[in-house]
This record gives sequence, structure tokens and C-alpha cells, in this order.
Amino acid sequence: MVSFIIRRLISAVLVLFAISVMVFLIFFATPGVDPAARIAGRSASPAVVAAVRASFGLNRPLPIRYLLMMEHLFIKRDLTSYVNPNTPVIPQILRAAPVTLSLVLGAALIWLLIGVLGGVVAAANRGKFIDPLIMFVGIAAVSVPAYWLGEVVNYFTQSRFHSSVFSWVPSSGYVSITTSPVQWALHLVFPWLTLAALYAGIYARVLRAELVNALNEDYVRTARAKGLSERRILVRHALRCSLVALVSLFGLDFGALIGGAALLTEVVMGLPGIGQLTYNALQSLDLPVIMGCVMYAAFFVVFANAVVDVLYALLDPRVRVA
Amino acid sequence: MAALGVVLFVVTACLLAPVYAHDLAHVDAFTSNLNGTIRLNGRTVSVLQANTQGLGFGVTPIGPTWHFTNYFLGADNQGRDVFARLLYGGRATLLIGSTSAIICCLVATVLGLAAGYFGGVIDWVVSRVFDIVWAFPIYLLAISLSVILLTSGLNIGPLHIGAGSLLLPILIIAMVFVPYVGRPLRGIVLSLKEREFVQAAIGSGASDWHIITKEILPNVAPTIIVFLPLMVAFNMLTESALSFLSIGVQPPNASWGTIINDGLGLLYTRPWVAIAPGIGIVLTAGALNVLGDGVRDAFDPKARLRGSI
Amino acid sequence: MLRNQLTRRIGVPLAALAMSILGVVAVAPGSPAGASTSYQSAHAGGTLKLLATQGSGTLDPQVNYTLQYWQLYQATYDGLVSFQKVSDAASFQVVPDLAVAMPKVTNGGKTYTFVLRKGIKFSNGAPVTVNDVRSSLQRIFKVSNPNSGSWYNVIVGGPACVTTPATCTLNGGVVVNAATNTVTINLITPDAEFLDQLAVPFGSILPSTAPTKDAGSVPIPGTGAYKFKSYNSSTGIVMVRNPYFKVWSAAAQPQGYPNEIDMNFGATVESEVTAVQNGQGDWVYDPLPSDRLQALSTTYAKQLHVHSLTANWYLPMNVNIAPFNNLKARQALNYAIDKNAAIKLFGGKLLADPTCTILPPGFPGHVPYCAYNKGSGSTYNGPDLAKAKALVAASGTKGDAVAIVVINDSVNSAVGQYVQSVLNSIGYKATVKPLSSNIQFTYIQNTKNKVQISLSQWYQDYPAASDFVKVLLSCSEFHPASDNSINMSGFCNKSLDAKMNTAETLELTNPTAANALWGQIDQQMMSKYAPWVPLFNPKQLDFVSKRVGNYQFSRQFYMYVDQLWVK
Amino acid sequence: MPDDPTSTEAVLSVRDLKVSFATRQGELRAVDGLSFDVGSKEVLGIVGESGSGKSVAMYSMLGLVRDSNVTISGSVKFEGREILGLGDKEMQSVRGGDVGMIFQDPMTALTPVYTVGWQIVEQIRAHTDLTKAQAKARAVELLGEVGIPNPQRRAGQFPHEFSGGMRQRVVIAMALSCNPRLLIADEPTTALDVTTQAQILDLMEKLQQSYGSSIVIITHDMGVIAEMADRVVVMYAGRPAEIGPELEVVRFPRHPYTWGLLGAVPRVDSKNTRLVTIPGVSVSPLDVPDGCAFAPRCEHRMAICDERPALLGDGEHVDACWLSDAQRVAIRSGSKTSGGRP
Amino acid sequence: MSGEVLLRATDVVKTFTSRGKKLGARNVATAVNGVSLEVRRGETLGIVGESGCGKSTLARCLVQLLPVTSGSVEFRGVELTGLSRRQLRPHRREMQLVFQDPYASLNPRRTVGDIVADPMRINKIGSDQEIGDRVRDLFVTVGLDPASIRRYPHEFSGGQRQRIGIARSLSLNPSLVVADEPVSALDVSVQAQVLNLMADLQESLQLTYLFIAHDLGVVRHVSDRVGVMYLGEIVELGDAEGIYGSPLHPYTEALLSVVPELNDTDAPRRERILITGDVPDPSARPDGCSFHPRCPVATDECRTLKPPLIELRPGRFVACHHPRNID
Repeated sequence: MVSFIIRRLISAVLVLFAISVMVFLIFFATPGVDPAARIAGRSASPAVVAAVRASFGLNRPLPIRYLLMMEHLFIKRDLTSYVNPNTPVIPQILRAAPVTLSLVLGAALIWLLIGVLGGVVAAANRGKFIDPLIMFVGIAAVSVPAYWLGEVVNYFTQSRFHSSVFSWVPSSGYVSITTSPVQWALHLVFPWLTLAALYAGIYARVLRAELVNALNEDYVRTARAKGLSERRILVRHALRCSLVALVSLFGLDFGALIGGAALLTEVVMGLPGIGQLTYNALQSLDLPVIMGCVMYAAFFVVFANAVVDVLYALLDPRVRVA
Repeated sequence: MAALGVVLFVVTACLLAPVYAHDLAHVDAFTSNLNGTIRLNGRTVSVLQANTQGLGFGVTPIGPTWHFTNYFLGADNQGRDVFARLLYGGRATLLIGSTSAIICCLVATVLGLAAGYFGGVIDWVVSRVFDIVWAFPIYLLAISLSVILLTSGLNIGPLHIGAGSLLLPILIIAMVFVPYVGRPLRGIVLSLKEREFVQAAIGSGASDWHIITKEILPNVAPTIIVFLPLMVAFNMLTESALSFLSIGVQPPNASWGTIINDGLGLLYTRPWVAIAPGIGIVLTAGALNVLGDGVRDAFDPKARLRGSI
Repeated sequence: MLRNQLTRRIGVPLAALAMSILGVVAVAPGSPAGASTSYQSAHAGGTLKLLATQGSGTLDPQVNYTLQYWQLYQATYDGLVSFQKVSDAASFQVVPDLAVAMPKVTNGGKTYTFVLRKGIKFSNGAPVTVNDVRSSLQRIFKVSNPNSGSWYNVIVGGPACVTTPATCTLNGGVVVNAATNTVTINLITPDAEFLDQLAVPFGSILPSTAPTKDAGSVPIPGTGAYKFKSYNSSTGIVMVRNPYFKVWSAAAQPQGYPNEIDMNFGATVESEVTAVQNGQGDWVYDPLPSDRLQALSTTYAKQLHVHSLTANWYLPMNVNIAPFNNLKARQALNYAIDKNAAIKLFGGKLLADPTCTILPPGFPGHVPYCAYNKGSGSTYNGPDLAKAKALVAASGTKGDAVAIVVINDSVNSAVGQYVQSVLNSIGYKATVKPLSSNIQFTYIQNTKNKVQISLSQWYQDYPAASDFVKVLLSCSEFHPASDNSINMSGFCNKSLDAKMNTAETLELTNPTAANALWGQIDQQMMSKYAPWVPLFNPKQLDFVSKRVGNYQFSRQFYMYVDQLWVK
Repeated sequence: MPDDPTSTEAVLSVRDLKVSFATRQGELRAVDGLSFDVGSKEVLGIVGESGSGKSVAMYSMLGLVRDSNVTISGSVKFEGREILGLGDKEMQSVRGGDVGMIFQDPMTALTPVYTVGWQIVEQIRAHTDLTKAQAKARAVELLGEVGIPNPQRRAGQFPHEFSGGMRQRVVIAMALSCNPRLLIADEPTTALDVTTQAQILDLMEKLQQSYGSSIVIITHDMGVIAEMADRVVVMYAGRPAEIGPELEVVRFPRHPYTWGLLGAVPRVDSKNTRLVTIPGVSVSPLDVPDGCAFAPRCEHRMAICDERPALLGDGEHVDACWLSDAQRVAIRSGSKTSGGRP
Repeated sequence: MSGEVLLRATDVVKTFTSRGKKLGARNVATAVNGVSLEVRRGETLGIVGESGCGKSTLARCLVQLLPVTSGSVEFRGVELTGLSRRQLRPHRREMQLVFQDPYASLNPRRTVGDIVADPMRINKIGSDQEIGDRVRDLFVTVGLDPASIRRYPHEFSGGQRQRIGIARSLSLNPSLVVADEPVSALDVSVQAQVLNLMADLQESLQLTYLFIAHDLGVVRHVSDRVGVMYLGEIVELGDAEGIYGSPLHPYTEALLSVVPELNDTDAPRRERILITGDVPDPSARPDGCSFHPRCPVATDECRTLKPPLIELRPGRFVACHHPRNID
């Protein structure tokens, strides 16, 4: 196990390194985005730009600039934005993280609940009317663009019916849970539902497929031969084995979302989370912030991959030994 | 079957966009019509209507006329026919979705075959690239590439792709999803390589080329075919998301995503501009998903594609 | 774009002499100024909630170059002089602020002597001394102020400070005398705009203890009625009353009304508007979304305030590359564009006026004039497509590919698409290239990017003809292959440049004649060279909540946030 | 079929069992008129090649065929009680309680995520009132009985930690956990090596003696039948071809299909130069002839074979073939050259 | 038994390396551990052993589908190990493999005609016309309808597929056919058909077989000589009659004793020797004789000293310190 973790760690660090180099190269190869010109300010004279360039070390060779940036990001931890000078990147990310976490946690609860319920009900009722119905709803949910759903939800809750049915919906934005738990929840209800819709659809469909596969397994036949009830077979045997797939799926999705994959939902719903931070940084080509966000996101993706491996081992004893 | 019907219907309707625009509605979906007027119920009406109430600020495009021959879904802020744009936009969305899916599958197949079959250094390199792209959050990669390429265009040797070209979103989306197809394909190739019929071919002295093209490829093909409709649906969604963020299809070209984006500015006054293309996406992507399920059932019950933006 | 953020840019006057020295001196010290004379304490108190989609970078007044924060600095920082805080036209007037009176100008306009007021304290309690003034002027260079190399290097010792900011002393440029409480500033050459430049936030007087690098999100103590309590570039700003503030000149720094002024970031502009409608916010910084205008102007008419701006939306054409290296092609586009149509995209004719000149109306030197018009007349009548097509045909550029680079927000992108349509209709093969607002501005300046035509805006920061004509169209502002080349047309005409210099010299002695000359240059520029298509002069539309009273508008810095009543 | 002489003491009595599936290609008759009895403490072997319907027959009796397109008819009496068509609840007490089952592939027959002890306890608790601890103790005891060393520790291990043979022992322990009167073993040794197979068969024999269960063993391997079974049912195309005591069927097979089946087995004890083969391929269950199912492959078919032969014969040894005894004797004596046995 | 030696394997070792549990550790599984054998022209050498004993790996090593880790494989006097793929080509034509799984060994996406024709096309033997004729001939030879060459494998039954596999292996006129469990996936009646076919082909085409199976009856039926494998090693080798009649190795003896018998004669049943336990993991082979942990007659010598394969009688080899049935 220890060696497994060390191996994972090494490969994770290598992957993160490769990604950081990639991001750095991508964004330095772009014309029209000379950070010195933008830091110096609009229409600064060439002399001022030169002074700024020197003071930010932007006149040094690329590898040095890369190393400097990494040093500021990881060792000194004081990397600052180009667009908002002297705004350190790390605190920005740390401030955005709770917003994203709030969004994703709530949504995850909802989608797990709906997804698992939908998948189990559909699998238990194979061949009946309710199965294709659930699957149809699932496909619809999977096919709805998240941002569009968000906008339509906004349209109905913030505009069309804001004066009637949805008068209780606060204007979009985020309120910290420490400020007011009620406002926190009220602000997040629709973002939660919007984000959860897609994943609930995916999970219901995946779980149903897994369950149907599991129900055709030999061990289910054994369980029947043991004289167990259908409910017990479905829940204790089929579902328990299908959870392995679901949990790994969940781990990866959750990791990606915490890392900012809910970007569109955050942007549309006006939540100042990691996704929005990333998006704004990308829009303004603010390399330090982009780098910070990408590292943060990639960390969670890589971390989620590793956690999923461990979860796998916990859930599936076959992996534990190998 | 119904799903196939829906897909065919949408494709046909979108392909017929010029017919509708030029012969039925007599509009150009890509030219601003800020001073335009139409005849509606016997009256001449401006396509863009200045506000006459209160302080008189604001100009609002005409809403849905529900007359199929003109401004069926109303106009956008440039005074262009939303319905005509919807059809043209569908062309772009479908084109990007399908072409990028095909390119993605092609590249993934080549890489997956090379990595899985030859192993060694090739496998190591390809797998590491897959690893990195895999760990690079997909939305971030797509958006980064889009932002950059839209600024500079793409120059590879003599090949120059302008920033407004549809090829850019196609290539970006295709590249970003390569590992999602390539990885499972590599696995399939690895297991196929150990299959006895491949061993038999080696045993009779077959060349690598023979084995790849005659023995392995035909067995990988069904998986790719299963992936395709799902990929198309998924790429459509990705395209529309990028376009929605203004980093996909560039104006005045339209895709469903850009129309939704246009429509956002009109959500309070003319919600149909944003809602209609969304329905188009849901309908088409949904039908493709159903179709994909059908194809999967027919070919390969185990394939699954995932990822999300 | 989602943010609907319209970048308001502030123009850069360069070594120009727009305001006569006499004009400045004419303003008597402590002269009564507008509303500030009668402070109505009954309205004091409460919290003003301003809303913006996002923050605007560093909070350092000597670095930040955005209207969003300049508007707030009016209540938090003072210079030796400042623009008078009254409504409308008089707000262009410079008045003494931390200085007792307007400076004594000697040595042929090269020496300015200020006497500092006594008893003024920074918000940290420290008294304002002449040393603070000197260090603040040095600090302009030490923080690499954007205009340190174009405005303040006129101070003796300035050029050296630009090249090596760290060791800036301004020796001989700024001389202080603590005993007499005077500050003497020596210039290399006379500069009529020097006081204007000291009156903008860059000239803020800060404690000498302020960091000598960009303070970023850490507030620096100031002398205004308010101080920044906290700043977070992603969530918001909190301003509270400066406990050490006492009114010394209501014209320069009046007492404010709200006890606290917050600016919150992060919401979409749609929800900002909704919030103001519902009274959850008091004012929206961002341009109002066009599809809300109709409802607002009917239901919330009393809460809307419109004011003309001295600003220009225009299409700079690159005069060095095809097809716009051909005068006929540039003229053709000037004929072809329907400025009223473009205004429709901006929100309708009540929110902008079409223009054919480089200088905006209400600016010194502006003369109504229209070279490319349907028919004749000095005011804009409409496009002349026939002439345009004929010119394109004559130019031989028909069929050329043209890409117009615009910001990817909804209004800019819409105007861009309209221009693209027009270009197509007169025979070009046009495409639109929308870029993010943060990139577009520098992108279109760099000649390496081979931008043929773009859409840009220019908002003045103080009224001087050179601010538009010289900054945007003179040879000295054209730097090939640089992201900082504000002359986007790449226009460089030696004889016009000479005229500009003449106009500047003339300003020292005869401002009226100088203004007339600037007007001539403007007309000549457009009729003979047409490097731009001027589109329209936008208006500022402010939407405030129902409870807000005492709305006052400065042409210089727009709405006075500290003068609003929330009680 | 004998006229029900043993039905009162038969543990399992099957009469005219028919199982068919409605498929797109038509009706698939998997089992078509199967009748047999399993006496108390008797080991009945059901032998047949793949597709002969031997497993489907067993699964359908116990309600383990869960396919909405299936039709099952006939009668299956367990200890005199009709169990065909019982409700889920009642069937659940039969399965695992009265009837234990052992499956072909021990690698997949156990739920991978639970310890083997847990899985045995689960079954015990489903059918008895034992407490968890008692059930646990019983499970360990059972594991010991089936020859798993160190049962206490092994009970806490997961299926994948066991070898194939050991896993099959676990399955057997589970099947026996509720003292079933009948044990159905579906190809219990097919997936195992010959040395392991010997161990398992040995174990089953021992346990059968100590538990006194009746056993139905389903296999394609005549050798296994020979080792284990008291009586044999030879199945072909879903129908019984021949039923009789094991020794009789092996030494004096009556049905031509049984002849072929026996003659096709290569032997370790003698080198037969040429194997007896049955020409052609097994008939598809989608189009079993109405007459004798084996007729299309039978070298001795006659016109009458278009009619379905009844199971007839002498005493316990019956078969379904139109050949007369005399014809059979003639054929058997003439076939010596092709490697048949006396 | 004095035909020309067609194939000679000397001390063939094949190991598989996988990543171990500890960092940097390697798990080395020795699937084939020093096997030496000869196959003579015209004979059938049977290799019998339980699953996991390395017999399939050995087969693949012999026909160079897997590179050997060490040792030598000579075919008709030519050393094959170390030859490049190109150099191997002419030799491959002479030795063909028949696979166990008739489902996995035929490419499901190609017609059976193509499958059988491929080896000839690959080796560029004859024109398309000639190849077509030969395919039809081969179909007839193995008892299939030549009209079915355009059909796909899934349209055939298991036995028919195995015939197709045999036809493919014969298409290049090999002298040696290595059959790896060719009948273990088949029903007994079909198995008999295929075994008979193989016997007929051997006779008519003068084939040499290396026949690998786990079924002792099948091996006995087809083989002239038999090698018994246990844990990657040949523990006993000799003529079939001798091995089956009087096994020398305790493993062989036990193996034979547990085969279920049809008690269709009155001969007394053989006494079963049940060996306990399971086959050890090939990556952790026991010291000394690899069979000793399960051997009923193991001594201390067996636990420490590995017995060599010695020729106890002419043509009879055994690797045991305590051979059985020695008079």
C-alpha cells in the first residue's frame, strides 16, 4: 500500500508538472497579451513598460520565467495576478473554494439521491413502464446544456415569475454559510438543482446499467438459490457490487467539480467560485491566476483519481490484495 | 427508431436552411437588418422597435410572429430572423459535433492502435500524453485552447486556420476528447492483441500492417461506431458551451450556442431567442443519446463514454 | 458576453497645454461651489450599496487607471488641486484642494509653488506634510504609474525616474520647505495641463509611509471624507467615514452623506438591476443591459439619470495596410456606416448622439462638422451607400478581405457585426473577430497583429483637445510592434503633427485661437485623411434605487457616490 | 415412465416438465416433456451435451429462470408438494432451505464483496431463527466440514482469496447450510482440474452420506456420472432419451444417442484406435423435430421416427426409441469394429 | 521411435515479470522452467497437465509466438530463438498452431474463407485463383461445405469452427502442427469428430503433432509419446503405453488414479490417490522438487534437492527422487 501511494504520488507530481509547463507555454505563445503592457497600464509610455517588464522579470528567458512563477506559486506562495496587481493568487483561490464546495456538495447530495433512487427503481422494474420513463428523463437531463438550463431557471426564477411564484428567490450571488445559513441555502437552491440535473441523469443511467449487469451475474443466481428475497438481492448484492462503479464515477466527477468543472453553472448563476475565477482569468489571460486555477483543478482531478483507487480497494476486496 | 427520426428531421431541417431563408422568409440570416421593416397583419412594422414609453430608452427586436414565412421566432438584436439563424446555427452545431467526433475517433483510433499494438516507447509516450490531457480538466483545456486560438488563429507550417473558421472549434473539441476515446481503445487493442486469432496471424507470418488492418481494426470498429453518436451528442453540447462563452463559433456565424448567447441579452424581453436553440440542442442531443444506446445495444453492451463540461 | 462589461477608458493627454494658466489662476481660492455649500445633515447616515460585476484591479490610486475606482477615489483621496465637485459643466474646473490656493506660476510657466494647508490629517491620524507631498510625487514613478513616462516626466528629474524608478528622487523637480509649508515643482518645459494631471487620482497625496510599490489590495490612508476599510478584488470594497476628516473646502472635498459605502462584486448585471429594482442595491456600475431599458424607462423613470459624456465610439482604420491604406476605402466606409443604426445597438437614440468628428461636443475646439454625410450639412443626416460603393470601386480594393476586431461583449460585438454587414454590402469580404475585453485593447494596438479595423472607445479624463487629437492620431503615439501604441490607425502625418505643435504653443498665449486651430485639425484630419469612422458620443445612464436622493453628476468623474442620500 | 411407484417416497417428482421461451425466431423449446423422480438419499445424474436443456430444467423448477418470455408447464412435486408456480415468498423458503444448489463456476458464484462467512450466515439467517453468533458458529463449522483448513480465519476472507476448489467447497458448505433434503449440483466440477474434481466429488459423496440429502447432479461428463450417480437421465434436445440405473445405462445403453455418447469418450485405460462419433450437430432448440429429436443424426432412423417415441423399457431402465430389442442387439453386435463396447 | 527430430527444445525457460507490491519490486513468475523435449517426424507428442502448469506457454514458446527467456528451440536443425520476424517467416510456414477456443481463435469480423486463405496470402503462395481453389479443397478436407466460405465464424457451431481452425493451420502445408487444447471446449460427441479428423489428417498428410491437453483420455488417445507437466516442468516423459500403464512419477500416478472411469467392465476400480492442496503460485515455487508439498511420498531430500529429469529406462524420463512402479 505504501509503495502504491508513493507511486501514485510520483506520477501525480509528474502529471502536474507537465500540465503546468503546458499551460505556461500555451499562454506565453499568444500574441497581443504582453503582460508587461497590461500591468503597466493603458497607453503607458515604452519606458514605463520596459521598467515594469524588468521589475516583473518578464525580460528573462522562458525557462527562468517558468521557474520564477513556480517558485512564487509553490514555494513563496505569493504569486500575484497580472490583471489585478498585488492581488495574490492563492488567497483568491482559497476564497473561491468554499463557494464551489458549497455548490458541489449540495448538488452532489441531490444528484446522488435522485440518481441512485432512479437507477434502482428503473433496474428493479425492468420491462415495466416506469423503467423507460426514468431512462427517458435521464437522457433528457443528460442532453440539456447546463448553462442553458441555468439561464432558463434564471429567467423563470429571476424574471418571469419572480414577482409571483419565485418571489422568495434572492438575486443571484453567494452568501457565506457563516453569514446566514438560510440565505446560503436560498441562494444555492437553484444552482444546486441546475447542476444536479445533469449528474442525476448520468448516475441513474449508469447505475441502472450496472444493476442490470449485476443482476445477470452468477452470484445473483446464487443469492436467489439461497432463498433470499428479491429486495435483499437487489440491495445487498446487486447494488452493493454496482456501487463500486458508481463510487469511482462519483469520485472523479466530484474531484473535477471541486476543481472548477462547474464553471458554466457558476458563471451563469453568478457564483464567485473557482469556476468563475478560472473563467475570468482565462478571459483576461491572467496567466498567474490561470496557472493557480489549473494547478488547483488538476490537483483535484489527480487527487480524485487516487482517492477513487483507494475507495475501490475499500469497496471491492478483490483490489485490496492485488 | 423515433430517435433516428428526430435526428434525421433536425438534420434535414438544418440542411434546408437556405431554402427557408431565401425562398420562404426572404431574409439573410447573417446580415444586420437594423433598419428593416416587415409587413405584419397588413401593417408595416420595424424589425427593431424603439421604445416609446416612459423615458423612451431601449430598442427591442420584434418578437415571434408565429408566421412561418417571416420572423417566425422574431428577430435578434441585429434584426436578423431568429428562426433562419436557428436553422443555420443547427448546421454549424451539427457539423462541428459530427466532424469533431469523427476526427476525434480517427485520431484516437490511430493513437490507440499504435500505443496498444506496438507498446514500448510509443505506448509510453501516447499513454503519458493521455494521462496529462486526462488530468487537465477538460473544460479548462477546451477553454484555454479556444481563448488562445481565437486570438492568434492556428498556424501549423503552411496550414493557416483563421480565427473565425469553424475548423478551430472542430479541432479543439476533437483534440480534447481524444484520450476519452483513445484510452479505452488502447485497452481493447491490448486485449485483442492477445486474442488467439491475432496469435494465429502472427503464427502464419503476418506483417504488423496486416494484423492491424485486417485483424484488429475490424474488431475495434464496432466500439468506435458505438462511441460515435454519443460523441456527436457530447461534442454538440461542448460546442454550444464554448460558443455560449463566446469562444466557440465566431459571429456572424451562428451555432445554437452563439444564438443562446445572443439571446441572453434579450432574455427579459424576447426569451424565445435563447430558449428555442436550447430546445434544439436538448432534442438533438437527446435523440443522439437514445440512438447511441440503441447502437450500443446492437453492437457492444459494455462501451460507455463519459466526461462532462 | 456575460458580464456586459463595457470598458470605460480614460484618455491620456500628453504634454499638451489645453488649459491656460490664466484660466486656472482665475479661480479664486475657496470660491463657493454648488451643492456642497449647503450640507443637509438630515440626510447623513446609512449604507450605500453599489453593485458591480467585478472589481477593477489594484486599489492603489497612483496605479489604478479605471473609472470604476477613480469614481470612488473622489471621496477618499485629495491632490494638491482637484476638479471641482459640483454638477455638470463646472465640474471641469480645477480648484485648490490640499493646497491653500492655486499655485503661483513663475519662470515662464515652468515653476509651480503650492502652499500646503495645515491641520489636515490622513485617515491614519498622521498630519499631511510637505514631505508627504514630495514622497507622493516620487511614488508616482516608484510604482511605475502608467503615465509616469508621458505626463509626470515633465517634472525635472522625471525622465531619470522613469528609467530607474527605484532610485527616484526628483531632485530639483520637487523642492519642499517645511518651515513655510510650501512645495515648489519645477518643470522641464511649460505644461498647461500639468494641473489637470495633478488633479486626477494619480496626483493623490499619500503618507510618506505608503509602500513604494503597488499597494494592490491593501488600502493606503488618504485625506478624503471616506477611507477604504477593506478591499477584496473578487467580493467587494467597503468605505467608511474618515474619522480625521474635517471639511476644509467643500468645493474640493465636501462632507459625504452615507456612513458607509459598499461596492459589491460578483453578481451578474441582470441580477444587479433586479437588486436595484427591489431596493437591495442602490446603483449599478455596469452598463445597463439593453433588454432591461424599456422596462426601466417606463417603470423606474424617476430613478434613471442621463448625462452626455465627452467620449467617442469610433472605428480606427489601419492606414498602413490594405485595404484601408487607401483613402477612398476609408472614406467609403465613412459614407457607408449608418451611425444611427449603430446607436440602436447601444440602446437607442436617447442614449447616444451620432458624430462625425474626433473631438466630442462640449470639448474645447469642437466644431459641428460632417464630411461624410447624406447630402450636406454640418450635422449627421445618414449614410450614402451609393457614394460609398462608388468609392470602393474607385479604390480598387473591392473584394478585399477585412477583419474587424471587437470586444466580445454584447454591445461591441453587435456593433462589430453591424460593421461587418456594412463592409460586405459595399463589396468587401468581412469577418468579425471578437476578443475578450482585456485583450482586445492591447491587441488592436500592436502592428504585429495586422489589425485592419477595430472598434474602440475613448473617454476623456479632462477636457483638452490634445487628449483626443494628439494622443490618438499623432506620430509620437505610434509605436510599431508594441502593445502600447494608442494610435491604432498608425496615422502619422508630419504636416498635421506640426499643426498640433503650433496649436499647443498657441494655447500658452491665445487659447481661443488654439481651440480654433484644434477644430481645424479635427476637420482636416477627417476630410483629408479619414483615419477613423467616428460613430457616436455615448451618454451615461445611471440607475439608482428608489431611496437614493441628491444625484449629482460630474463630467469629469461621473456620479458623486459620496453625495448620494440614502436617508 | 413407471407408474409412479415411488412417488410417495420420492423427494422430487417431475412430470412432463416443459419450458419454452418466446423468441423473435419463434418458440424455443428448451425442455420438452421431462419426467423423473429422485428418491430419498438417491443420486440422480442428468447427462447431456450443451443445449440439451438439463440446466434449464433444474433452474425453471426452482423459479430461477427470470425471463418474462418463459412458459413453464408440467408438475414438480417436492416431497409431495407442488412447487411449480409457487409465489416468490414460498419459493424462497424452498430455495436454499429445502433445496441447496451448487453451481458450475465457483469463481463467479459468490458475491465478491462479502466474506464467505457473511454469505453463509446470510443464508442461514434467511431460513432459520439462529442468532448472528450462532449462525456464524455454524458457518465456521460448515467450512470445517467441507475440508477448508483453519475455517475460523477463512470465514473472514473474501471469495477471491480462495482457489477454485476451495471456493467450490464454500459453495457446497453454503448449499448444505440449512440441511437441505435435496442438493442440485449443476456441473459442479466442470471448471475444475481433474485432481480438484476428484477432491470435490469425494467430498460430495462423503457429505451425502452424512447429511442424507438426495442429489441431482447435472453434467456432460459420463465419467462423473459413473463416479457419483445411482441413476441416470440422458437428455437430448430438451427431452429424456434414456433413464435407468447408472450401471445399466453405462454397460447396456439402449438409445443410439447414448451409444454415441459413450463411444465418443477417449479412455485412459485403453487405447481405442477410433472414436465412435455421432454425425452432424446438435439440433437447435428452435426447431426440434416433432418426432424423435435424435432422428436427423441417427444412423438407424426409420420412417416411424417421424413420430415421437415414448419412454419405454424394462423396469427402471427406459428409453425413447423406436428400435426393437432385436434390432438393437443386431446393431450392437455389428458395431464392434467401430470401437463400441459390449 | 527413431524418426528424424523435427523440433528440439533444450532447457526452455519462460518467465513473466510484473510489478511487485513493494516499490521497485518485481514479481517473476516462471511459467516454463527448463523444459527439454524432442518431437520426431510423424509422431504425436502429447503434453498433459493441469491448468496453470505452463503447457500453453510452452507451446507458444516452441512456435515462437512468445520469445523464450532462455534456452534453445531448434526446428529442423535451425535455431529459432533470436531470429527476427522476417527470418522466422519461412519456418513459421512449417509449424502451425491450432488453438483451444474456437470462438476466440477466429476473427469474428472476417469470413471463414478469408481466415483460411490469409496464411497463403501473407506468404504469397499462389494466385488468387489458386488460393481460392485451395481454400475450397481445405474445406472439403476438414469436412466443411466449400459453399460456406463467405460466411462469418458466428454462423458455425463450435466443432465446425475448430475444423476451420484446422483448415487454416493446414493451408501452408506445415510439417508440424502444435495443437493447444484443440478439443477441450467441445462437447464430447463433437470432440470425437475432431479427434478422428485429426487422426485422419495426420495419416493422409504425414503430419507431426505436438498435442497439448488437460484431458488424460484425449492425450492417451492421440499420443505416441506423452510428457506430463507440473508447474512449468516436465516431470515425466515417455511412450504413452508406458506412462499410462505404469506411471513412474507420483504426480502422474495420482493424476491417472483420479480420472473418473466408466465402470462398463467388471475390472476392479483403480484406487484413487487424492492429492491435497492446490498448485503453488509459479512466482513462489517450492524449493527442491516442485511437487513435494503435495506429494504423498515426499522426503527431506525432495524438499531441498530438485530432482533432474533422468532417463530411467530407454525412452522413459522421470524427474523424481522416488519413482513409483520400479521393480
